[in-house]
Amino acid sequence: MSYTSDEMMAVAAARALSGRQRVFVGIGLPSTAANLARRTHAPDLVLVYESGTLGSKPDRLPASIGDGILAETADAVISVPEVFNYWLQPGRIDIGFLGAAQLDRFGNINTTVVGDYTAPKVRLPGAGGAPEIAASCREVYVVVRQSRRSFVERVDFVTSFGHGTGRGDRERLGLRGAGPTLVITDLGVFRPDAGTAELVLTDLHEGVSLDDVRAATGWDLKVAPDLGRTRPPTADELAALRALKEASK
Amino acid sequence: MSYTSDEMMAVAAARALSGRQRVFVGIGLPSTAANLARRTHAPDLVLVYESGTLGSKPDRLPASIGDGILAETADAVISVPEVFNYWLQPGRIDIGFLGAAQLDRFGNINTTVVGDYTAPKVRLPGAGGAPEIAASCREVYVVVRQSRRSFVERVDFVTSFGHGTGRGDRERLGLRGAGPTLVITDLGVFRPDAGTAELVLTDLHEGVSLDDVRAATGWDLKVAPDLGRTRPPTADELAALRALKEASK
Amino acid sequence: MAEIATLADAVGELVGDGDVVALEGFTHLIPTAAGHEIIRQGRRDLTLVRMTPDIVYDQLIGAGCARKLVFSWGGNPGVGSLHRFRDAVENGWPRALEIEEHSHAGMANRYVAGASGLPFAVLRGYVGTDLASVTESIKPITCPFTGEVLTAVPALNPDVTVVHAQRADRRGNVQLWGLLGVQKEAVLAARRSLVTVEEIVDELTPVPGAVVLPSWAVTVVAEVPGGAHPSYAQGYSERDNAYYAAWDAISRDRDEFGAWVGRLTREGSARVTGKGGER
Amino acid sequence: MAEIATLADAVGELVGDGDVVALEGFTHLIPTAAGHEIIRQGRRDLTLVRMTPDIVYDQLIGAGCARKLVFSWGGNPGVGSLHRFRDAVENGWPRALEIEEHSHAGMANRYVAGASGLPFAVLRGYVGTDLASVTESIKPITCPFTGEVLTAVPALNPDVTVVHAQRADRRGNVQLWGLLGVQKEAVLAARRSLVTVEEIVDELTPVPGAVVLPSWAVTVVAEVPGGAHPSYAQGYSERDNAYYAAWDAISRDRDEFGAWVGRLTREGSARVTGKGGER
Repeated sequence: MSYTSDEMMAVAAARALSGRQRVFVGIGLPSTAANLARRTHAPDLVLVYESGTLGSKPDRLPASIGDGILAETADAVISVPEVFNYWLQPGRIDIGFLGAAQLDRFGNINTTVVGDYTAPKVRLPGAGGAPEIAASCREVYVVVRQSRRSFVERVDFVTSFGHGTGRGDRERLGLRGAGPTLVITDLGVFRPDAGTAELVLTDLHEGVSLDDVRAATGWDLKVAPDLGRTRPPTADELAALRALKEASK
Repeated sequence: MSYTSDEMMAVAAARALSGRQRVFVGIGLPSTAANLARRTHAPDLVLVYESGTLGSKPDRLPASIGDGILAETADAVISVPEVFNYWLQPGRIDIGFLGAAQLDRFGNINTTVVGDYTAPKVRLPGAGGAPEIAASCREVYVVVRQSRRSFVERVDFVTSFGHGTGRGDRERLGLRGAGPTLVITDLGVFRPDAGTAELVLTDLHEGVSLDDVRAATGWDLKVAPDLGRTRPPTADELAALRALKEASK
Repeated sequence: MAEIATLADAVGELVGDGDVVALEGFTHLIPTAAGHEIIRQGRRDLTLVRMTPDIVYDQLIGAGCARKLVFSWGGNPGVGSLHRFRDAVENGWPRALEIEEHSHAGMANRYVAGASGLPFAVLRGYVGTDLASVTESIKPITCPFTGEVLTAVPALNPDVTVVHAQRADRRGNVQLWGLLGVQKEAVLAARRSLVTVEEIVDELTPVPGAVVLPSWAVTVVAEVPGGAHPSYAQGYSERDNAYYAAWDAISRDRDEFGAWVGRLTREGSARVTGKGGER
Repeated sequence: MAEIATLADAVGELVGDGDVVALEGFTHLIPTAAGHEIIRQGRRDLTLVRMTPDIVYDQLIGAGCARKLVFSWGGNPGVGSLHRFRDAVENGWPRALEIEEHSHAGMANRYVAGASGLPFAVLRGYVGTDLASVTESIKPITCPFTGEVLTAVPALNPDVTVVHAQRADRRGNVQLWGLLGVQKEAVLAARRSLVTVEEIVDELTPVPGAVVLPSWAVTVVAEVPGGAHPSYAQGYSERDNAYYAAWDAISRDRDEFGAWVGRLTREGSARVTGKGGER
């Protein structure tokens, strides 16, 4: 069964979630992956959206962070201040699932500007809930389409703090969560090095070469000694993903 | 029609409320008076209870601050943190209607201890919502049975701040509300002096003598030059009060 | 996911000697049955926390379970004093009771800070009162933008919070409605939590004004019909005002109270005898 | 008591040049019709406040109503950029736009502080990010009990907050349900408020999940059926996703946008033309 690299990315990201994990879901790629996981191998995932829903169970992909289906299928609907103060901030959420416009070598995320903040080349939407999601969830997974534009040596603006300039920065700042522990792209999977916290390629998606990844990485990429291969999407995974997307049209 | 001094007190206190005032209602005497006002001349009063009800419209006297009838008849039911933070603290309430175990010459209220705090003669229930009600409402009305035990030169413990040691203390402390502007007892009505903020007798209830009041006041009482007389309860007022009480049995 | 257990097992699992325990409920939905189980199991040296300690706290204090009370209003609502509480504070009987005293606004905000994972909360409170001089956990704090001085109070994070609710489903999601008090905040602020419920149902149908606590925010759920008596559960029971009145006489007298505790611990009966007969 | 008025009268009475104005709504219940009326009435020099400025803020910015934007996420949800917003920030067209940028947690807490009558709020936020260095209204604050350093943000108190709700009764009590966003806090934080509603009814019957804003907490209520379009009002309308998509093309081009503003102000039509035809 043929599939696109975006489909591979969504499936790989979905597989990273399991069991009864509480997932704070960003819109777009993270939402697609989290919903796919819930519809396939992880039906008990608890999806939390910043619009104020705990335990949403949509049967199609929400068109936006505030799609009515998120409220209608939730265990509880709460105010936006409450979702941040009572549920995110105290560390009740296992996984913060985020996208990025730029992601750097140490997992810092930029969704604010390309170029200089006061005279930007491209003004991006901004932070949204991400800075505190990245700070307070036990772990952060990032899902992003990879290119030299998005995978950069150093982000132009730190919207959400990853590992700063290396291992130990989070602890020094008093951040409670572990930060980005997993990055999934359309080419492969990256994890922070245990010693340095630099993102290291740990898995290549089927059909992708190491050169492909290097060409799409804006820094001198390190590769794990035991580099793995992502299993291609199964027919069931693809069918579920396509059904979710179809239902959203 | 004969009536008790408690009934006179309730009627006099009820008459102090009018129109669409928002009243933060303490339980006991204040609640009786506020509900009587709503059932007689002030049907549009907005009653706020610290248990989290806005606009309660009970048809009997609530047995406690958390009587179910307060929730069932309210315009909105909210959490206790919300009632204090969103509704009381910003100054949205016109009148704080409080009781007292001790009240002093400058309208300070004690509901904490008689005697020394660390070795009390009588341990009273404590502050409840009163300190912030007394601080944040635009005005405070106190309703209390008067005796040398309750009307004291200086309270043993300042649970809720009135006028401190005299006019200007509230402003110095940055308190926003005007503090106690009216005290209603079973003997008469008191208001703080415009200059000194000392409580001055401004009205005597029907059938009460000045000597009666002096005998029940723990300080050298000042009397307004134009001392008034409270109108006795009307038949309608008494009927409404007794019906409210009857319905609560 | 909340575990579903019996009340006795739940209290045995969650409440230990020396714990900081909050049984919350603002007149409505007071978890009295759980308090009685704590007495039965003979817990000691508890720090009891509650905005409005009423009869069940009088009972816990009189039975000698508590070494400290953190509170803002302690009385028998609509009746008068808590005599066991007063006996402990005024005479140290059955043991001395340390107190940490706040206002409602302060206590509510302390739970909010606890639920929010913050070490403190800010309010306009206590200004000019003697509470600030007798209670160490009240401090000034300066606004970094305006320079205005406000009041800070520390977060409350009980070891265990116990609340009563109308319903839970079989997965342990909890639903409560009517006067909600500070229960959600007290549960979220606690390290462990027990929710007693009127009934466990297959599905939580929506109810106007209802709040849902997801199963994963609760440690244990126990089905205890009438578990709030003599308080009430809106939609299930009425407040037993005569019980509150009858408690006054029992609690005034150490022997009468002792007999009541004896009946509770030996026979499991929390009944009181008042003008309206046994309740 | 809230006054009941037409939208034009309400905006005329409440929104003045130079005001700080928040039109809140978190995807659901966005008060678009009120935003269009502000454009029609030609307000200038507004400081626009919103957590999630989307199309209606793009329109207000493009029409030259705003001199400053206070926000945390500005985009066309599910579609992409706000091109009028970008043109103002990147190129100063039609005029330079000052920005004050926060995170959602920060903005939400700023409204909470505003609604609570406090000058600031405390959160665990912004740590390690560049936001703290570009935004002056983010400062450290030390817990007076633990010594821990947290983040303070100043209260937001708009001159006017505008929100859309499902219903009001004839006395001006407002009821809204579904995703509630930060609307209650934004209304309570404001000096004046306008609530546009789908309908005015005789009585507000209870609805699960609904919040009621009492009439005395609202300045003006205006009946504007469909006033949230292309956003939605749960129970009344669906989100018009094609409008959001169609807006992308119109907003990319200054002339196309100019023509749209012309139609809005001259003909009163806010329609857009997209793949699905006119909307």
